[in-house]
Amino acid sequence: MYSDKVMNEFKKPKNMGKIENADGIGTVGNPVCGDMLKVYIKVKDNKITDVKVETFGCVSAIATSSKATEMVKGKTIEEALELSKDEVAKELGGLPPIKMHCSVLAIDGIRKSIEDYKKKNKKQ
Amino acid sequence: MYSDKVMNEFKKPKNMGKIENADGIGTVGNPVCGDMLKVYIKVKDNKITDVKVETFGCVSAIATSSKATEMVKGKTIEEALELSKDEVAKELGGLPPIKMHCSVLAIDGIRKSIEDYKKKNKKQ
Amino acid sequence: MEVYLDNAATTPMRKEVFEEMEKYFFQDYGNASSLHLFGQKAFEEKENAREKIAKLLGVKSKEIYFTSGGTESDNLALKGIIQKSNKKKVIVSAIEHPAVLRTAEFLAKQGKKLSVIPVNSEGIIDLNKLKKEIDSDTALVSVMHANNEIGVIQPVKEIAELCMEKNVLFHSDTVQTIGKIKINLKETGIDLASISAHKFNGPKGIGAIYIKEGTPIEPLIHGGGQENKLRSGTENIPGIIGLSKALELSLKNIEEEQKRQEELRNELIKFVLEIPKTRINGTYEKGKRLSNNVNASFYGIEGEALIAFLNEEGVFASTGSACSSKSLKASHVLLALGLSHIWAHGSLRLTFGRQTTKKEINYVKEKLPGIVEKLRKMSSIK
Amino acid sequence: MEVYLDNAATTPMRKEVFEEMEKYFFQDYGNASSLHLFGQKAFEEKENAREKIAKLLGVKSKEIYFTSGGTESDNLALKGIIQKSNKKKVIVSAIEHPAVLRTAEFLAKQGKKLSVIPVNSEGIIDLNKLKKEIDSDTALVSVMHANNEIGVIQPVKEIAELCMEKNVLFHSDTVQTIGKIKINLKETGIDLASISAHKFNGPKGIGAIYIKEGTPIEPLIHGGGQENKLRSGTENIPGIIGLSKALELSLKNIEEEQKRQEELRNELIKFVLEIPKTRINGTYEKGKRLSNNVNASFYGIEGEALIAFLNEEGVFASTGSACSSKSLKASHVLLALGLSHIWAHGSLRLTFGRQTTKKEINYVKEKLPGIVEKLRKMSSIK
Ligand SMILES: Cc1ncc(COP(=O)(O)O)c(C=O)c1O
Ligand SMILES: Cc1ncc(COP(=O)(O)O)c(C=O)c1O
Repeated sequence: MYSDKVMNEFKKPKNMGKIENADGIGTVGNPVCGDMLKVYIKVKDNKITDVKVETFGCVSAIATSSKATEMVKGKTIEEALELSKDEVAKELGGLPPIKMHCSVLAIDGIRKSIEDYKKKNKKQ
Repeated sequence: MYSDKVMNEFKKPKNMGKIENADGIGTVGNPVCGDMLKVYIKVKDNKITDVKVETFGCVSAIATSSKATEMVKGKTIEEALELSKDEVAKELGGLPPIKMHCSVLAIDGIRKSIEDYKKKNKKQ
Repeated sequence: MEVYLDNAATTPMRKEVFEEMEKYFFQDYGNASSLHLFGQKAFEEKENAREKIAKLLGVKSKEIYFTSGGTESDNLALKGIIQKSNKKKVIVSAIEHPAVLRTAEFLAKQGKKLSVIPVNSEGIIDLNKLKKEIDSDTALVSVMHANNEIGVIQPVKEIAELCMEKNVLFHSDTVQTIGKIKINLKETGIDLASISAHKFNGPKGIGAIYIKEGTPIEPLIHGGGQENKLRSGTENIPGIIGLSKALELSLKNIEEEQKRQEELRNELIKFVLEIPKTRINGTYEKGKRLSNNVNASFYGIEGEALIAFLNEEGVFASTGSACSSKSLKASHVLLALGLSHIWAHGSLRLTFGRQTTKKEINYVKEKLPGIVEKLRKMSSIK
Repeated sequence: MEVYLDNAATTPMRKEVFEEMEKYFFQDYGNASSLHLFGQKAFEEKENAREKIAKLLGVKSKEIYFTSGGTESDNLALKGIIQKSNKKKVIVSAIEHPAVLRTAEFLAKQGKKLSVIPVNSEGIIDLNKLKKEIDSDTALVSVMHANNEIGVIQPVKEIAELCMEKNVLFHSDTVQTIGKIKINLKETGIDLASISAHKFNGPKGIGAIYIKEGTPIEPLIHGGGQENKLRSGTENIPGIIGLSKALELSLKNIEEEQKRQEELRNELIKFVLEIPKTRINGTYEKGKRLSNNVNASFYGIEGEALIAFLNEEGVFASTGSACSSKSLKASHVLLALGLSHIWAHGSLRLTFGRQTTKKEINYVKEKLPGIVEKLRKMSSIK
């Protein structure tokens, strides 16, 4: 079902865990559907210097969490917001159609964490 | 489907053919159903001295034609009329339920030939 | 000598097919729905088989669905289409296999409309009648490709065109042709086609159905949603592998093999016709009959008795005689050709396979006339 | 190490079963409906197999009908009974296999009435609710014998009594129990029972259904009238032979084997429960659960990820998690027990077979905790 790239990413996922003093946090998904992600980012000079993710979810959710966070690390906020689910899926050698919603989830998590960061920044 | 006895009787059927100057002839069955029998008898002193049968029909029809004619040969008219389909079937080691009508046919053919004999005799 | 000439009923499986299937019994035995390695292997092999079959038939992978055999495929086609249609009428030919006829009759009993189209004395469907019968309430036309008793091939392309014109779905029972004739299903224009593996040296208990993409159809068997939700049940992987291998092998040198059988057939037909009061049932005009089918009737003889004597000589054949079946009704196919009951009861079907040799046919020629004579001698019908 | 613990999904075929089947592929390949020697042999072997199966299950030969598998048998039971009944209602349990549930839902869509009976947190059906639901319009109750996900065994005898009292037919999906538990079908009082060979080391693509003599039922698959007119289609003789052999072998030393597996199961359950935030789904009270089934949930873990990591270690298991299926809905069985979605998504099913060893279970014990820990560490749900 899954490509080798997905399986390799899944087997050794990167950026798993949480950041204690995150600048932004994004929670997406719903345990009813079997997927829930929490993305933590550290931002410095408009750049994502660190990103971590906690994932409750399937192979696909874990693999895309890992890959998507890898892809935004070091990027500017604007660049990170431009990352699309297709890009992530492509990097992973494709995802089964039924699992496409998982790659949306990772992207959504990152966006939400950026939103959260922006909101917090405005307040200050 | 058929017992060995049926098959043996079928393979070497007795009394097949016609009697040229038969004392009685009985035709039964219908080509629509795939079975048609013609029984010929010779009668002397109230005894069936010879019997022959022509059979258009299946394995079961041929086997019962052979067996039933064997069973009435040499019998008196009255004895012959008493022969039942179960007796014939029994002698053949049983017949498949679906084929029981074939043994009725042979019996019916013999009875009809006797009727014919009686009718002809009355006239004379 | 043992001569098996009942290949239209079923065929021996090929060794190569068996060898291909073997490991799926013990080694790669996974359930194709399972996520682990064993399941994924099974899934892939199944999809490879589907792709192979699709390619051989000129259609898309996703247009092939596995079933348990020809009968199930026929049932699925008729019931599944009518279920999803808002039209009520089904049209079938008079010489369909019971898998289609009984199903159509069942639908009629359920309140659907059924129309049965006659065939001519050669066994070819009356296209004009068919055309007239297709009305705005017609959901489906089902006409078999080649008949199982007489081997006569129907003009499916013309029927497909007619159905297309009238915007009606067309199912064809291709059980007797797929694996025996080269067919590009796409090109024929058929919407649904039934396949049965054991008819072309594949395993029993596995079949398939081609359903043109986008055809609305309700499953016959509901459940776990296998086969793209159309046919539930744990997939019979060894069977699927066997079906695809058998089809591949059958089509490999198909033209040659067809020609070889056709020669045997023509020779045997010629021989049989030399026996007095004998007829061949169904046309044997070139291209209009399966190359493996001889169906003859011998006047005044009952078919079951004939095949029983042949059986004693080691020749295994079949008959459309009622006495051979549990129904006690003479072959509906032969009656549809216009045969009288006597002729219909006296039929003999000899169907060849890849393993059939000229020597075997010579053996039949040696034995048959004597048996016919013997039975005629006994018969009350001269 | 490769450890196959998905025996509820399917099992490897036994060598002895295969050996018994082999000759029917090439040698005795006849069509059981053919009149000649080849056909008659096939016919006899088929009837011998049927008799053997009937004897093993304590019923009459003519009460056993061959089908293509458990799913077909379930469909036949529900659709066939309702078709012939003048009553409109079908009652099923909430934890039935999709082969029953989807079929029942289809019937509901067709205008029949459907009532779904809940189970308690242990997975046992609510008999009072069932009793209340049976009314004068009820044609059939269908409650499975043992559940495929959690292995919980339903009180079929009591249900049968209830149905008898109320004069309603009772079908039980015995796919997970026949071949695993000694059952005398006559004594249980079940009217219809589904059987699938590949669940007890027999071949795929063959099953059977027990139907009590005299039960009015319409065929699901119409055609040539095989199987005493109830199930048409050329009989899958190798499959039938395989089914009967597999059943015979399975029941040979069944009590011993059950006891052996039960010990492994209890040991594994005990081990799993020592992992924090873990539960066993469904009762494991003695006699109320299949001896080959462990179904555990690990809080905060998604099942597909769990079995994927187990797969990497060579352990082949399954999950009721939605993410493992194409439906994206969590296991209806686990939800019916009252589990929250988080618990339901975190389920792991390990099902043993005859080939399962203590060594294999020890291997699982070695690998499982580490994987659970790893996934929990990653998880957003703590
Ligand atoms: C034309 C035709 N249709 C359908 C079938 C049914 O196929 P199966 O026996 O594989 O179910 C057969 C053979 O029996 C056949 O010859
Ligand atoms: C309880 C139960 N019923 C029915 C089935 C369906 O059986 P099959 O896959 O053989 O059609 C299964 C297995 O998939 C099952 O576990």
